[in-house]
Amino acid sequence: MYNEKVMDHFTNPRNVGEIKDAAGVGEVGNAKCGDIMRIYLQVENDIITDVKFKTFGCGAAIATSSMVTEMVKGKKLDEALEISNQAVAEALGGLPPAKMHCSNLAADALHEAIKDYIAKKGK
Amino acid sequence: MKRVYFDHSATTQVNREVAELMLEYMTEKYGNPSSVHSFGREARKAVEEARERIAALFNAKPNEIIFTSGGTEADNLALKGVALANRKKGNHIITTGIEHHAIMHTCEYLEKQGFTVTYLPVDENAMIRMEDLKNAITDKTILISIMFANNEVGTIQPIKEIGQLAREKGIYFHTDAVQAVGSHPIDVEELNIDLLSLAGHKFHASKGIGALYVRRGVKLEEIQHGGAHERNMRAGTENVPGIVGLGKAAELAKRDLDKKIAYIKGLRDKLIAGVMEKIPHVKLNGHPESRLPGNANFSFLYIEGESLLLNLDMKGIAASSGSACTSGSLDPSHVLLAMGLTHEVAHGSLRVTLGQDNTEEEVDYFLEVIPEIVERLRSMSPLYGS
Amino acid sequence: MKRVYFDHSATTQVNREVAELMLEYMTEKYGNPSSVHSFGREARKAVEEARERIAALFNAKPNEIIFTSGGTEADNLALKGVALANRKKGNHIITTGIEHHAIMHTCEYLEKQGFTVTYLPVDENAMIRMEDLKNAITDKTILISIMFANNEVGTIQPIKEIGQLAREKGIYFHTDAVQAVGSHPIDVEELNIDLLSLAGHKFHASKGIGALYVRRGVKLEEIQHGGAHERNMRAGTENVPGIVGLGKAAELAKRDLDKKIAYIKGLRDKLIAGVMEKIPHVKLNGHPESRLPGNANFSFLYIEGESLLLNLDMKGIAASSGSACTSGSLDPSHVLLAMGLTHEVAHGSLRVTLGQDNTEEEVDYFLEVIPEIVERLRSMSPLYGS
Ligand SMILES: Cc1ncc(COP(=O)(O)O)c(C=O)c1O
Ligand SMILES: Cc1ncc(COP(=O)(O)O)c(C=O)c1O
Ligand code: FES
Ligand code: FES
Repeated sequence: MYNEKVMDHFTNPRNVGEIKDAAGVGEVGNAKCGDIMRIYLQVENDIITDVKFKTFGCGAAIATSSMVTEMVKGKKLDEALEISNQAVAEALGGLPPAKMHCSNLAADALHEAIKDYIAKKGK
Repeated sequence: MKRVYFDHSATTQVNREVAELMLEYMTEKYGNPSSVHSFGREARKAVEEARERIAALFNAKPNEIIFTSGGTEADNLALKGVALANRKKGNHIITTGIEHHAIMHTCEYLEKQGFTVTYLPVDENAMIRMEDLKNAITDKTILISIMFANNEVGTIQPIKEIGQLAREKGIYFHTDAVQAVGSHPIDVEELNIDLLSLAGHKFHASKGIGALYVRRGVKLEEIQHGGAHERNMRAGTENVPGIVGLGKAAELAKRDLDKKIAYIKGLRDKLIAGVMEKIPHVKLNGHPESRLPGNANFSFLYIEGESLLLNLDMKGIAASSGSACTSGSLDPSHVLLAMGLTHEVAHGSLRVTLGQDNTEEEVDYFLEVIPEIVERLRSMSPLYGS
Repeated sequence: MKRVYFDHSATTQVNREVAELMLEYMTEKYGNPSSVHSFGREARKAVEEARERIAALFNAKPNEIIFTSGGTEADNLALKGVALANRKKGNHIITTGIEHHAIMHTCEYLEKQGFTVTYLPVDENAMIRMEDLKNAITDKTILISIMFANNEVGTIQPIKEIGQLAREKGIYFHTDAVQAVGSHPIDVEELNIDLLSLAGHKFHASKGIGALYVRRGVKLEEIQHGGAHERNMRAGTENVPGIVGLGKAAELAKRDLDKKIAYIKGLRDKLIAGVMEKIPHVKLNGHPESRLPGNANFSFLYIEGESLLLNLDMKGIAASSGSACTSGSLDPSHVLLAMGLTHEVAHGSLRVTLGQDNTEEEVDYFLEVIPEIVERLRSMSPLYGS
């Protein structure tokens, strides 16, 4: 069902957890569809210095969450904003078609977290 | 790695004796039962003997058995067959909201053909209420189709009361007994069952074979057209190896039923007790007593079923879930939702279904690995501890 | 007693390799392909590999194959599935008067549902005439269903011309290739076939498994409702052992096809020549050249098929007949009648169908015993010598 890379991220997810007093937090999904992803960011000079996630969801949901945290750590915010759900799925070597709709939301959660950071900073 | 099969409601291992008999009817006694020559007669004889064995399993007569390709076809034949043959009497069918897709989607098809279908609700244990059934009956009702035992949560319906009511009202009663046959005693006379579906692969016969019991006198129309097989009720060369294997499996099921039930129930109760003791925030789904002997269905709050399954699979344990994510659909199990579970709780469900080949060591192994898996997934969950 | 099986059009012996593979998927790799765990994945993989093998046998793509319970179900799905899904385009179907009951009775059912069916006549060799087909097409025609090879007399239809015509006119072309698959080369691209039915037990896979090829883009409606199996086109737990065996049989059929055809044809031609030489008043039914390699169909004038069969059976030889008396119906084979045979001549028909497991000795044995049997029955016949 899942390829090796997906299974690797599912089995050994990177950056699981929370960041206390995170600079930005983003959450997407709802329990109805079976996916809730929450991403925490730490930001310095518009660079993502730390990122963590918590996810309620299937193997694909956990793997995409893990993957997106790896992809953005150390990246500039505007670079991170360019990462799409599709890019996350591709970085994982692809996902089963049935999983593309509701599990592949990690980039959205990231974008929400960045927006949250920008909104907080603007205040 | 050790592999533990805890998914007997999905399918079962074919019994060795059954498989070897099938092999014999594939490679040696391979005649077509419609042929008049000795190869044909030997196949015909085997088919008719198997029919007797299947009938004997639930106190039917051999000529009340129609062989099908499985449970789904039996369900399709029962519903469409009765609906089409009795259209003049009425167009109303009563079923439940927790049926297998083979019933549910066939009912939806019949609705498009002009039939009206009532889907009875269930209580929190997945039981229908007799009151609801009584109230649903109209003078247009031609068929009541209520599953014997539920495939997800194992709840066994009040079949005898339903049969009695249906008989009094002169309405045909069909039961999808795919999960019950071979796991629960059934007597179609005592229970007033008019039609009953079964599938071989759920009780150690092969996939690709099933049967529909149709009480003598029930008006049925065939749905697969062609040759005059199965008394014109199901066209197509008989699946002789499948049928012979089904007969053997029925014979074994009948012989071992009481012992099997006691054994599996023992294991299952140990498993449930262990889970409840070791893990917090767990709910047992399904009826506490009136349930299949091998079925345990839990909701582990705050986590999602597929991740749980995959983690168990990595430990060699095969189980199942009512999570949407295992099926590729958007909604979790319609059964769990019908029981009133919220989406989150339904998503975290795990079905463990035991069989006669399971051992106490396997249950111990399960109880050893499950707590840490649940704990790890919960530690990753945004719903837990917040 | 020596037993000689000359009824390969009725069914065939399952190949040993095929049967043993099936055994493995019954007793060891018994998972349900819909399950996410390792047992399920191993079953899923085997099903998809079998799909590739079946597709490769006639140059289709794997996702154009739908597994069914046999030839009859494939025929039902093709006809009803296309008819119901394309009703808006038209309600006219063209078939022939010599189809198998699985097509014939399905067409009759569709006539009751408001479809119009043209049954093309055939010539004395059981061949349709392209002129008749062209003339039958109307702007309401949605489907042409013409069998690849006839099960009684072996005649192979002009499939390529039919396919070409159907393509030009934008009409779907289905062929019931139950008798041809594994006995004749088939390329669905070259022949412009849109749908094709096959049955495993006719080419050394098991009874209870078949398939329908459906060209990508063809509009089809499912006829068996339930789970989302076979891309929603055929509900029901996949018959994994049957499917895996079918894949193996397809692989072997592809590998051995040319050799098999040459071998069987050699035996068959010897048998025909022997019968013609040794017995007077015999007619060979079916096309002299365009016929299945293993098929010989004779009419022995003045005698009746069932008596002939029973006498052969007493000598250990298994064959078949188009006589009414073997089928329990009143009329002899509709195929023989459609070819213009009189009732008497049709009643005296004998079908001998050879397979790859037959030997030259068996043919010799047949040629040794048949003359005296025919002679004895004729001596009892009031039609003979008068
Ligand atoms: C209650 C119930 N009904 C019907 C079916 C359908 O049986 P099958 O998939 O063998 O056609 C199943 C099993 O999947 C079942 O559990
Ligand atoms: C030409 C043809 N079509 C269809 C069928 C039906 O196949 P089955 O009996 O395997 O369902 C047969 C064989 O009986 C056949 O010879
Ligand atoms: S959580 Fe539902 S598909 Fe992934
Ligand atoms: S001759 Fe006896 S049934 Fe036809």
